[in-house]
Amino acid sequence: MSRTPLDTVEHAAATPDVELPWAELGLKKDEYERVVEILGRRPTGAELAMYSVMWSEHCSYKSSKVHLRQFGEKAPENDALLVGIGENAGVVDVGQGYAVTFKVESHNHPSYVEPYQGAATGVGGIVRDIIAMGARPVAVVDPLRFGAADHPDTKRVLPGVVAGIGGYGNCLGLPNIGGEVVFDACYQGNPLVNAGAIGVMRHEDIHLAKASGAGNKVILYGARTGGDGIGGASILASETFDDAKPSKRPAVQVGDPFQEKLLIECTLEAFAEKLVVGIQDLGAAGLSCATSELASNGSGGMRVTLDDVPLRDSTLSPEEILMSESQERMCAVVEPDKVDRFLAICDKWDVIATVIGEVTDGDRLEIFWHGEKIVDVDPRTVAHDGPVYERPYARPDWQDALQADDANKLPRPATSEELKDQVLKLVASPNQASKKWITQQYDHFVQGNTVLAQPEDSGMIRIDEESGLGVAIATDGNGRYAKLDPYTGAQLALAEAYRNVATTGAKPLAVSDCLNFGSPEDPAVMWQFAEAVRGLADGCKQLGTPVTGGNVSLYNQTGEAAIHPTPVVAVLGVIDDVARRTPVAFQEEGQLLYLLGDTDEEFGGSAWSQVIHDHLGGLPPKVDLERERLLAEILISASRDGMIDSAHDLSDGGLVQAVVESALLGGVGARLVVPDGLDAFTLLFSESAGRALVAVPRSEELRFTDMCGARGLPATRIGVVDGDTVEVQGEFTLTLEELRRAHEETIPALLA
Amino acid sequence: MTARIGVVTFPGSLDDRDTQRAIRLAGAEPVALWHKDKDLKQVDAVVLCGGFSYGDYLRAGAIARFSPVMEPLIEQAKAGLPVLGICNGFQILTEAHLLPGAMLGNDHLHFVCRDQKLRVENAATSWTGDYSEGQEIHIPLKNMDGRYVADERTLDMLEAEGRVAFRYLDVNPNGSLRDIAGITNEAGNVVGLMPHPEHAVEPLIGSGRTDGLPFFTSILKKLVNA
Amino acid sequence: MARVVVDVMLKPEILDPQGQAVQRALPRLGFEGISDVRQGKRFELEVDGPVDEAALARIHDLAESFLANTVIEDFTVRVEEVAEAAK
Amino acid sequence: MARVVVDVMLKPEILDPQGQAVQRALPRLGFEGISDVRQGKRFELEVDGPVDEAALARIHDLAESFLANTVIEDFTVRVEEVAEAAK
Ligand SMILES: Nc1ncnc2c1ncn2[C@@H]1O[C@H](COP(=O)(O)OP(=O)(O)O)[C@@H](O)[C@H]1O
Ligand SMILES: [Mg+2]
Repeated sequence: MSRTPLDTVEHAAATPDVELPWAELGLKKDEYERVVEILGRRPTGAELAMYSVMWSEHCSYKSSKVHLRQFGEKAPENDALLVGIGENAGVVDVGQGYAVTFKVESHNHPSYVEPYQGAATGVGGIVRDIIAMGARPVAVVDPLRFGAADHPDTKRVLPGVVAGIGGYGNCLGLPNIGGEVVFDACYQGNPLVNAGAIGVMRHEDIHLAKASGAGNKVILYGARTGGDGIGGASILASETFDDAKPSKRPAVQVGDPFQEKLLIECTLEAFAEKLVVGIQDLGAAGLSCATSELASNGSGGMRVTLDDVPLRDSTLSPEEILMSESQERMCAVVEPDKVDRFLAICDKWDVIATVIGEVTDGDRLEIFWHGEKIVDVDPRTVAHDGPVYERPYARPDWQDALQADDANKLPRPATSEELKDQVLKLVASPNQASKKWITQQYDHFVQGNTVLAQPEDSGMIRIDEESGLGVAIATDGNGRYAKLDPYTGAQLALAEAYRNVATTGAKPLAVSDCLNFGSPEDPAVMWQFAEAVRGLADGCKQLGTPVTGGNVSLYNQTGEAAIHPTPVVAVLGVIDDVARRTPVAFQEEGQLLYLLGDTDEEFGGSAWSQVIHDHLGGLPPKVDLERERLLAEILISASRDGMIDSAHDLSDGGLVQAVVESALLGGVGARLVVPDGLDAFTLLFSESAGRALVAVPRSEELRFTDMCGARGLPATRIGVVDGDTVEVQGEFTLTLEELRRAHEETIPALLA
Repeated sequence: MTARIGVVTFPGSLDDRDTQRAIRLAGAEPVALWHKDKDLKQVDAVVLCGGFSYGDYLRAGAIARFSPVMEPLIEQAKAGLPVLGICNGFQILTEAHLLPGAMLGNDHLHFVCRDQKLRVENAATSWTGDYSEGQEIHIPLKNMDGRYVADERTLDMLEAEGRVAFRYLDVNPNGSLRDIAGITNEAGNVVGLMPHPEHAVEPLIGSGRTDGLPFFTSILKKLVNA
Repeated sequence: MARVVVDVMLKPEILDPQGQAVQRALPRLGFEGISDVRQGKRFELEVDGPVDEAALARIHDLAESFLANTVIEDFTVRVEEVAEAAK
Repeated sequence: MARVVVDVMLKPEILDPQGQAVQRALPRLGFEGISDVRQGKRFELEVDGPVDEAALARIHDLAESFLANTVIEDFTVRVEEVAEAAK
């Protein structure tokens, strides 16, 4: 191949006038000039490759950073937080010497292009973040959003995404214990594929992404490096440095879950033998990210010989190797006398491992190719000193009109017959229907520690067999609420996930999030983003649950049309003994149904307004976080003291949705009586926050109502678990069979 | 004295730790076996556990079947060593021709995870003594390639010899011929099934039932009383 | 270096749900006149050295013992030819 | 009735974990001298009526839009010939 001379550091210094294709690589002119200023010369092609990927929106958070700071600034005092924002994932103390790490990430766009592989590699990426903290991954969750359920493209995207998440997670041996599936036309063309993972470790096993100790070796292990996801670098290779056309570079990354399973096992074995000083997974921006982050977080510099990187495609240029996003790779820093042992462990697991560099005394990251220096940078400038934008934001001019279009004024059912009809429509609507067709494609049982999984309010995993210590996780988000009011919408997402965790009996501890929005260049979107972050940060402060990490996904829009602002919130909780967990299903006839919390007429953004009127307007339900906290305390105490046998949080779809789900799961019905001061319609469909439905054994009724009374939580007796129908006295009766058909046939009919 | 039961870990095995736990809960001693060792460590019985050995690439179980550990295992299984293959383990046993037939992709082309109802058809194998014939149990099922197939002659033979050990009830979750969920070899020492008894050994966890525990107590009794 | 192709197909008597799923989808896609679809596997092996009788015989053994499960699958082995109607 | 075969292979630049797993297993089985293995899909379509240009063109469309995922896969369409070295 005919190649112009290698663009070495020396060559770059000597040829200041050479123009590099910075614009094609996504850099702005001022960003490029900043690189030149930092280096005191023009960058080499390889340096430009690194800066351009590391300074991209995805890696540098340049549009979101100024807002995300609030998560730190407003972080509540919390002794449980062991590692906060900034690392691969946050780490929380859950007691008995255990620590838990968890995080949610997006893989939205790749999943639209190639649903199976996009979703699969999304799972792969988040799991590597968890391993990189030193933890054994123990579960995954998958909050998903798709276009309209009956749109033909949804039939392409959804089955592929679900098969990809299952295909990867199942093969890794990670139980899938929760998530969401939401349909809305606003996600057509921009499906949201968020994936979360949880890992468990002992406190002393926490590992961080940093390279220290001059002389320590940098080991790249896992898959060979191919040309995956390096569109930009290929431009660099072809137009500037290479006369020959570059070979084709895949736009899509293909995952190999088997390889990742081996990575998990060999990494954990290396941790167990204390062989690892620092570790970093290779995700977006591949080696550029891993080397610059490891080096900048440590004490010294780093020298890397790129020729030693095992390749899948021998035609790759050094720029491409640096930018490649090939999956299933990790980078470890290991003391010289432990390298042999580390390599032996990799060999045991048939994992390719290669020393590609070492930690140096200096503070430079130097990268060599064919014996010549092609990168010589201060790694902090690559990893941490990316541009920061104060993007303009403004409340959109349509917001007032949207909020004025009050959903509480929509026509309500006039007769009992109509009410009954609307109940059936609601529970059969794609968003409220059973997601079993989807979730049964996921392994819930593997690892033998699953206490709760779909369709419970939160997933729950036992982490200690002796004591029964466990953790719970729930993810929630409601783009419709957030569209009506992003500040409140974000808090409602937080409140719902928090409530879901507490409903199962676990104490909420910490938060991760995935913030899915449209283009930050649109001031209206930027306002939604700023409001949502402010809402979430304020909410977390008030609830005492710090944000430990998360992910921002911007540019989810087609042309002018952005998705609904969709902050997805994951709340992690802890439970001392999983034997005390509270399930959703009704357990026993005769138990009393109590509605906890206050029910107001709140229909803005509700499922009812969507299903019956195809309407979105007004204000979302009010948030009262003190009430949420009180409700959570009651739910946790009641579970610990055996006062309730089942519980279900109330959210979209309102009370009727919760009753139907609990009844269908338990195989036993309910008789409801509309309490004084409420009408049947509001009781059944309102989406007031801060509420839950609980089933109380008669023997516990007094104790339970006394507790609620003493602590000031409204508890209204609304009926009894009974029979094989759901009956609302004086209104209608629906058999469980009718309800089951309505609830369970929708999704298979649309997608199978 | 208790029995020592080996659990083989192949690359991609997932349920090795769970299976060891089930063995422990039954009162036996689990022994970890490594696929690269041609050594069964003189265990009294072996479980080939679930998972995706070698990613289930090529065919489920096809690559694992050639692992070094399989050499002594095949030899000793033919000589009477009790071997239980669960899910991927069952697939490996058919690929190794220790059990007849083959496993193919589920007829609906999806992974399926459910709490599955089964009937115990043969309570006389090394692994089913603690069940009674005809007993109905619930065991979690989770797989992509669970469709049992064999030619008619083989199926007739299995039926005639009472070698269909477990049959799916209510729902055939994968298109298995004659609703077969598990089979045994002629001698009754080698048993394979798709559902996962090791995930039904503790109340609260997994399916929340303990219908799978008798697999492990059966073999323990058999070995200790032998 | 030469390429040997091993094609592996399910035996005719074995149900092929993947092939069926494809076939069932055809009318929806506006394709008529295809009476059966079967889906199998194709392996492309890059062989070092000449592909003589002996090499083919060895690959035949490989296919029989490994690439195909002859309980359910048939296979063929052939040296790669230029496709008739390439893309 | 004639048979048309559509071969679908991952594009060369796309990772093929299955093929790799097969290749890595070969030495253990005692097979040397195979430097690369790729695994793809083979579809056998039984076509009613003559397989003329038009029919092939339609099958080409079918392959492009349905049988292959052209984001990651290439395909070829050909009328079935007798294999060179049949089983
Ligand atoms: N994509 C998914 N993956 C895993 N679990 C899911 C998914 N979608 C929904 N679920 C589960 O289904 C159940 C019902 O979901 P949802 O109605 O969103 O719950 P809630 O309204 O309580 O947040 C929950 O247990 C949830 O975790
Ligand atoms: Mg809920």
